[in-house]
Amino acid sequence: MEKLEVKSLNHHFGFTEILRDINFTLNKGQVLSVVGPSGGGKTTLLHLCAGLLDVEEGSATNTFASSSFAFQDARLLPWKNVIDNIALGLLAAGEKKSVAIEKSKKIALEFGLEESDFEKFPKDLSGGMRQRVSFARALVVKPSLLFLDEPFSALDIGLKKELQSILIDMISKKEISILFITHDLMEAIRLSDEILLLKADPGHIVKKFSYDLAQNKRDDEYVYAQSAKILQDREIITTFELELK
Amino acid sequence: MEKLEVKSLNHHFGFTEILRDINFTLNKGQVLSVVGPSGGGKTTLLHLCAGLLDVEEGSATNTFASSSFAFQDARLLPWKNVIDNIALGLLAAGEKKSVAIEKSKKIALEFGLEESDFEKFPKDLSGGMRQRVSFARALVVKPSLLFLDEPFSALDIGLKKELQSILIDMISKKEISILFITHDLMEAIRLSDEILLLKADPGHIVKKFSYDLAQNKRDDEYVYAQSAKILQDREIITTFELELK
Amino acid sequence: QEKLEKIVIAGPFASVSHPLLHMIKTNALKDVAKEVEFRLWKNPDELRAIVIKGDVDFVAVPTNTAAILNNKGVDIRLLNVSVWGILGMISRDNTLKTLKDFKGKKIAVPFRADMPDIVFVQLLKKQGLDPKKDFELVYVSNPIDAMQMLIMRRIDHSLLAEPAISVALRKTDSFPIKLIAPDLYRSVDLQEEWARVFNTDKDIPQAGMAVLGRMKDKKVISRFLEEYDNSLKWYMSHPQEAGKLVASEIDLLTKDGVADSIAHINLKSKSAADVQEKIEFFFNVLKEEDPKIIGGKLPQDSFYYKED
Amino acid sequence: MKFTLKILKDFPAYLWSGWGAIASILLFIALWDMGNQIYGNLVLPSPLETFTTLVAMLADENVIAEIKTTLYRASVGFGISLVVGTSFGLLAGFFATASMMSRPIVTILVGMPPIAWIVLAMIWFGMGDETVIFTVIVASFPIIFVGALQGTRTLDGDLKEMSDSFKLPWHMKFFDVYFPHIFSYVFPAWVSGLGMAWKIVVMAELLATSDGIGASLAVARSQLDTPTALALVVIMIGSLMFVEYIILEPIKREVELWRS
Amino acid sequence: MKFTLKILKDFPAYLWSGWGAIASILLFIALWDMGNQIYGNLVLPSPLETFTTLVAMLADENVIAEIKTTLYRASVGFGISLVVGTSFGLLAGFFATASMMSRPIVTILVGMPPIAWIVLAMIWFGMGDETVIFTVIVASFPIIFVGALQGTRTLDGDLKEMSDSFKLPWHMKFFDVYFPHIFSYVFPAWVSGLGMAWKIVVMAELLATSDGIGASLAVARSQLDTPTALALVVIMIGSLMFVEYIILEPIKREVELWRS
Ligand SMILES: Nc1ncnc2c1ncn2[C@@H]1O[C@H](COP(=O)(O)OP(=O)(O)OP(=O)(O)O)[C@@H](O)[C@H]1O
Ligand SMILES: Nc1ncnc2c1ncn2[C@@H]1O[C@H](COP(=O)(O)OP(=O)(O)OP(=O)(O)O)[C@@H](O)[C@H]1O
Ligand SMILES: [Mg+2]
Ligand SMILES: [Mg+2]
Repeated sequence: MEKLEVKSLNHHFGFTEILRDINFTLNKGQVLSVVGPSGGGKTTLLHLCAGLLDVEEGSATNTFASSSFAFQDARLLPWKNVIDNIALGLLAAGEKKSVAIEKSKKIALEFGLEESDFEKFPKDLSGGMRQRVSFARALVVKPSLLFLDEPFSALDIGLKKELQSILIDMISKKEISILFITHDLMEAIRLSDEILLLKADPGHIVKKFSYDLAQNKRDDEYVYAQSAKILQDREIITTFELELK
Repeated sequence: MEKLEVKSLNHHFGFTEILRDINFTLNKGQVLSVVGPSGGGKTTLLHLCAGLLDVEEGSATNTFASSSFAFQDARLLPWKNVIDNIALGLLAAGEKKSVAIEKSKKIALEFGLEESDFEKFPKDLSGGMRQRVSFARALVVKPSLLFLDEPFSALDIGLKKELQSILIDMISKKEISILFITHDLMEAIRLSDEILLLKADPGHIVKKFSYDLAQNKRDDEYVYAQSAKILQDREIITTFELELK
Repeated sequence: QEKLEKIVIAGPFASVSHPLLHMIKTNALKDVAKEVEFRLWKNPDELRAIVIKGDVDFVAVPTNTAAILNNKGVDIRLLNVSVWGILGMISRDNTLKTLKDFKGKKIAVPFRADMPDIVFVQLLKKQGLDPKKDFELVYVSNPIDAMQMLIMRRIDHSLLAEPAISVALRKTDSFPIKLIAPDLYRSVDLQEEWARVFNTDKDIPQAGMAVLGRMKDKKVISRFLEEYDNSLKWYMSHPQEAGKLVASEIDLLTKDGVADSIAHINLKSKSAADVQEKIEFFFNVLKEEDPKIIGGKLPQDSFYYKED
Repeated sequence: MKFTLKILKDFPAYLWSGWGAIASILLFIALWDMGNQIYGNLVLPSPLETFTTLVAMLADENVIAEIKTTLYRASVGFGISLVVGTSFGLLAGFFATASMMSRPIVTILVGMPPIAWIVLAMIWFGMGDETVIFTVIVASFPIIFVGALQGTRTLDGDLKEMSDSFKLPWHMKFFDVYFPHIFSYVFPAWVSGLGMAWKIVVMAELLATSDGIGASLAVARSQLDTPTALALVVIMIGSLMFVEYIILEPIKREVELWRS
Repeated sequence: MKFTLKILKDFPAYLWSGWGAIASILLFIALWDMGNQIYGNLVLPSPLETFTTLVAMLADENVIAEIKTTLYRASVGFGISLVVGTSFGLLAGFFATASMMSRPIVTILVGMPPIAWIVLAMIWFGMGDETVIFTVIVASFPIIFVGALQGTRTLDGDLKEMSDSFKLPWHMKFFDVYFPHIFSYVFPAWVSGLGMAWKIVVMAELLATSDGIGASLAVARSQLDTPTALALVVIMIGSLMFVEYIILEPIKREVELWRS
């Protein structure tokens, strides 16, 4: 079965230890969130899992058939317009040009972009639009594993909800598995089967929270209740240094 | 008295109308938030107010003694390390080099950066760290007017709280006035005296919400209650297209 | 006897090559070769390339250059010397009669460290003059620059070789803005100075024909020399036609310039072996100034081609 | 196709924007005329005389043949430099070892005066097109190489990572991700290399052949025929301007549209 | 100061990384030796003979004086090109009109063969340093200009906006915001321009003066003294390598530290 298995993963940048002894498994159809303080090593962990950084110690074995990555910063090609940027992954996967453009236009509309934005170059987009293009580029290839690095941070509450429901829809159809980084605990609770809490200096997993209710069954009530609960957790409080305030 | 006064401001990019008939006044010591959908023109509005874009129709008169801008994307100088990036505004204002470095180090620590990060170049920073450097660079010059374009979007909940309380502290001492863009309504409610709701296509102000309680008196209860209330508002619901879900 | 497929002769655009053009035009060697080709070399680089590639039979060269090549191990032998005097001074002042009269003057000298320069310097030294102190020598890279400087009045005197002298005189005289163009005069003839200073005749063995290793056939060589003599005679006696012929083949020269120059050049074909002594005397004078100008040492006797 | 159409469409606007350029060319000609009045015809013929000579020359098919010869040599030489210089520069940029190994060779090429090459080239190729072309390549190749190398060296690591994450095949990686960045470095290098090629072709012809603009220039010089010499220089400058403004610049405008 | 110390500190590591470079230089010398065996001494003296000649020449103070003369001319010419080319390039980049006006003039400079300049320069300056320096400037200026222009044209608008928002004074704007970007464009142009200057100084000396390496090269050439000629070429290449690897490259490494 397709899965991503991370075993006793360590990582250094230069002489600084960034990650220590990370272990987890992401099975097909699951959503795994990573939460933790800024600079804790979440992005680094994702890059390691996606094979964008070389694993030095331990292992990260990815047996998913296909994967794609939505980066924390949008990383659009400045010389390509919105549609061409979205179509990039499709073309790389060997899709015919016209089909790729068609699919890209469709997903762009779904993501709240307008016809008039299609020809714009990234420099003429708003921050949130850039993020949506980047997200759409990753989703349009229908990967079986999706890496998401704070994909909603620049979006307004309406769009956030809409995109989340698109994801939830795919999750409930077991079409996709997601490794997800977020700073928003409610977001994590709404989407994940499991949440990993990554504490900093060096990044290590201090706790895992599991949620069994199917994502499309989770209503606002459930999310509020769970997040109130999680905010009482000692590990959460010390990791985010919440008590001081 | 120092103030920022925007009168019947319109703006176009090419033939697309982006902003239509914007009017508001920001008085000394006030915090004004702008919320609205992604791509609605919030960043454009801020740029116009800060004089970074030329006003074509209407007027935006800024009589504040000094101002600084924290951009939505960090816009750090890639060839300068963290401290030199933060010190940029201070040096521009004529501060002595050693003093500027001193002040920059102090604020960097306050913003949750560590000694070991000081010498790093932006490419070696995490997303949240970059955002903090950019924010610190704007705040360290102690401007009387601060433009903030989603300064907390990449920060974890702990940092967010900490930086907000720094701001609230300054606000209650009447040291600073802020024009603030955010997607997080709770954040807006916690910090603002007034919230402008900017509806898109073209961007125009549909409603203003005022909050009279002093910022340092607002506890979580208050913020939750107010945000529950605001989420019931018809204009909010239609602007963010919330009802569909 | 069988005819050769092709004879290739290379030469510079100077006077020494001009009889060759006549030879080719009149097809003088048709009894020994089906075809005769002339190849122009414009600078030492081209000469080197031609000699090394080895697809040439005869070259027209300055005698000292032939000596250098010979000393560097190239199979080259001097056949004859045909140019015995082309050097002269050109000046804006027609009262200067000997090199001594130029003392203290600014003189343009093309071909630095080349044969004309060395002859000039030696002539000065032998008269007890110091080229560095008594004159202001301005080295220029080629005769054209010297002519330019003369015409632009940046300089009043220059060492030049024929046919450049004639070309320069023509050019300035015929120029439409004659009023501001200076009048130039043919001044001291270096050959006469040579005769006076070294107490000999006016002959300086400056250039001639040489044969390269590829050409082994003695009969062809002697035919070649014969015809070269004939063409040289024609060249000297038909200046106008010669000018036209040369200008049509070598477009760097003008027909009037060439025609004018013939009267001022000391031309006569002498077998190299016959004048070995004169050549060696000349080489010794050169060597005194800079041995490198003849390749370090006098060439061996085999350098002077002998007909048997 | 669409690309070509677009270039053609933008063309009039581009020409229109050329008034400033024309003004400064006229200024230059005025200065030249002043120079003529100061130094006289023999040194610097008047623009009028030069252009009259030029017109007469352009009617002469021998001259046209010489120009064609030179154009051919310059284009072939520059074309090869462009292709080889760009590709080697890219290779050197992508592989650190290639860079280490090739840079000193390039420095040697840069530092070696063409005169040092010409003898070897003449021996290898004779006194014809190939020698000139070879000299042109040797002279303009390093400029283009250095530009391409720098373009490759300054690639954005983030975009590289992104293209890795989408497993772009190499041709997409190259054309969609690397090229537009490298272009902004290699393009000015092409322009400089073109200028260099254009200058060296004439010099090499002057030294090593008996045809082409360079040889004509040598003839005009030795006959002190300055109007012809200047007319030849005008031809050179004119063709270079043509190539630069009518061919290279519009291409650049189109490729760099995203910047504006 | 701190800057200098850092450069010195990184120096050994930098030298160490030069093995590949040395290997390829050795390879080049091996090829050269093969060439010698094929073509003989007259065309291509052996490396050994050349270096022996070189050593003998370097002991001769006349030769040293010639080298110094050439070095002086090249440095002054290149220095002026560097300053003027960079500043005019920047101006042209910052002001669209300046660009419009100056580019055709630059194209004229590029397209005009040095021979055409040398005559004018000889009239203006006589046969000395100035003529050579002028020719060097005219030849290497455009390369640097084009590089600086491109660097200025590709500046990041977002960073410009940022520096406006902090009201950076012009010198900070220039050195802290613009320069590091422009540097990455102008540096390779400097390298190419240096190579050009180095080549042209020798050519101009060959044509227009009686001293310097170029003039010595002319003498060696007319005397068919190939070992001396090649030794002079080796001196040229050696000095260029020295400047490039011992001066320019470490500076570049330091300035571009933030990339790696
Ligand atoms: N290329 C690099 N070289 C050196 N250090 C790096 C590099 N990239 C990241 N780091 C360091 O690694 C640490 C973790 O960075 P990472 O980007 O993984 O954090 P993160 O958890 O994603 O934070 P954020 O939530 O702010 O995005 C940081 O201290 C950062 O400075
Ligand atoms: N330079 C530009 N040229 C043309 N259109 C532009 C330019 N900059 C922004 N726009 C357009 O203006 C609109 C508003 O952009 P703006 O950045 O102000 O949005 P925003 O409200 O800040 O959105 P977000 O919350 O996503 O940051 C968008 O449709 C965008 O495409
Ligand atoms: Mg991150
Ligand atoms: Mg925005």
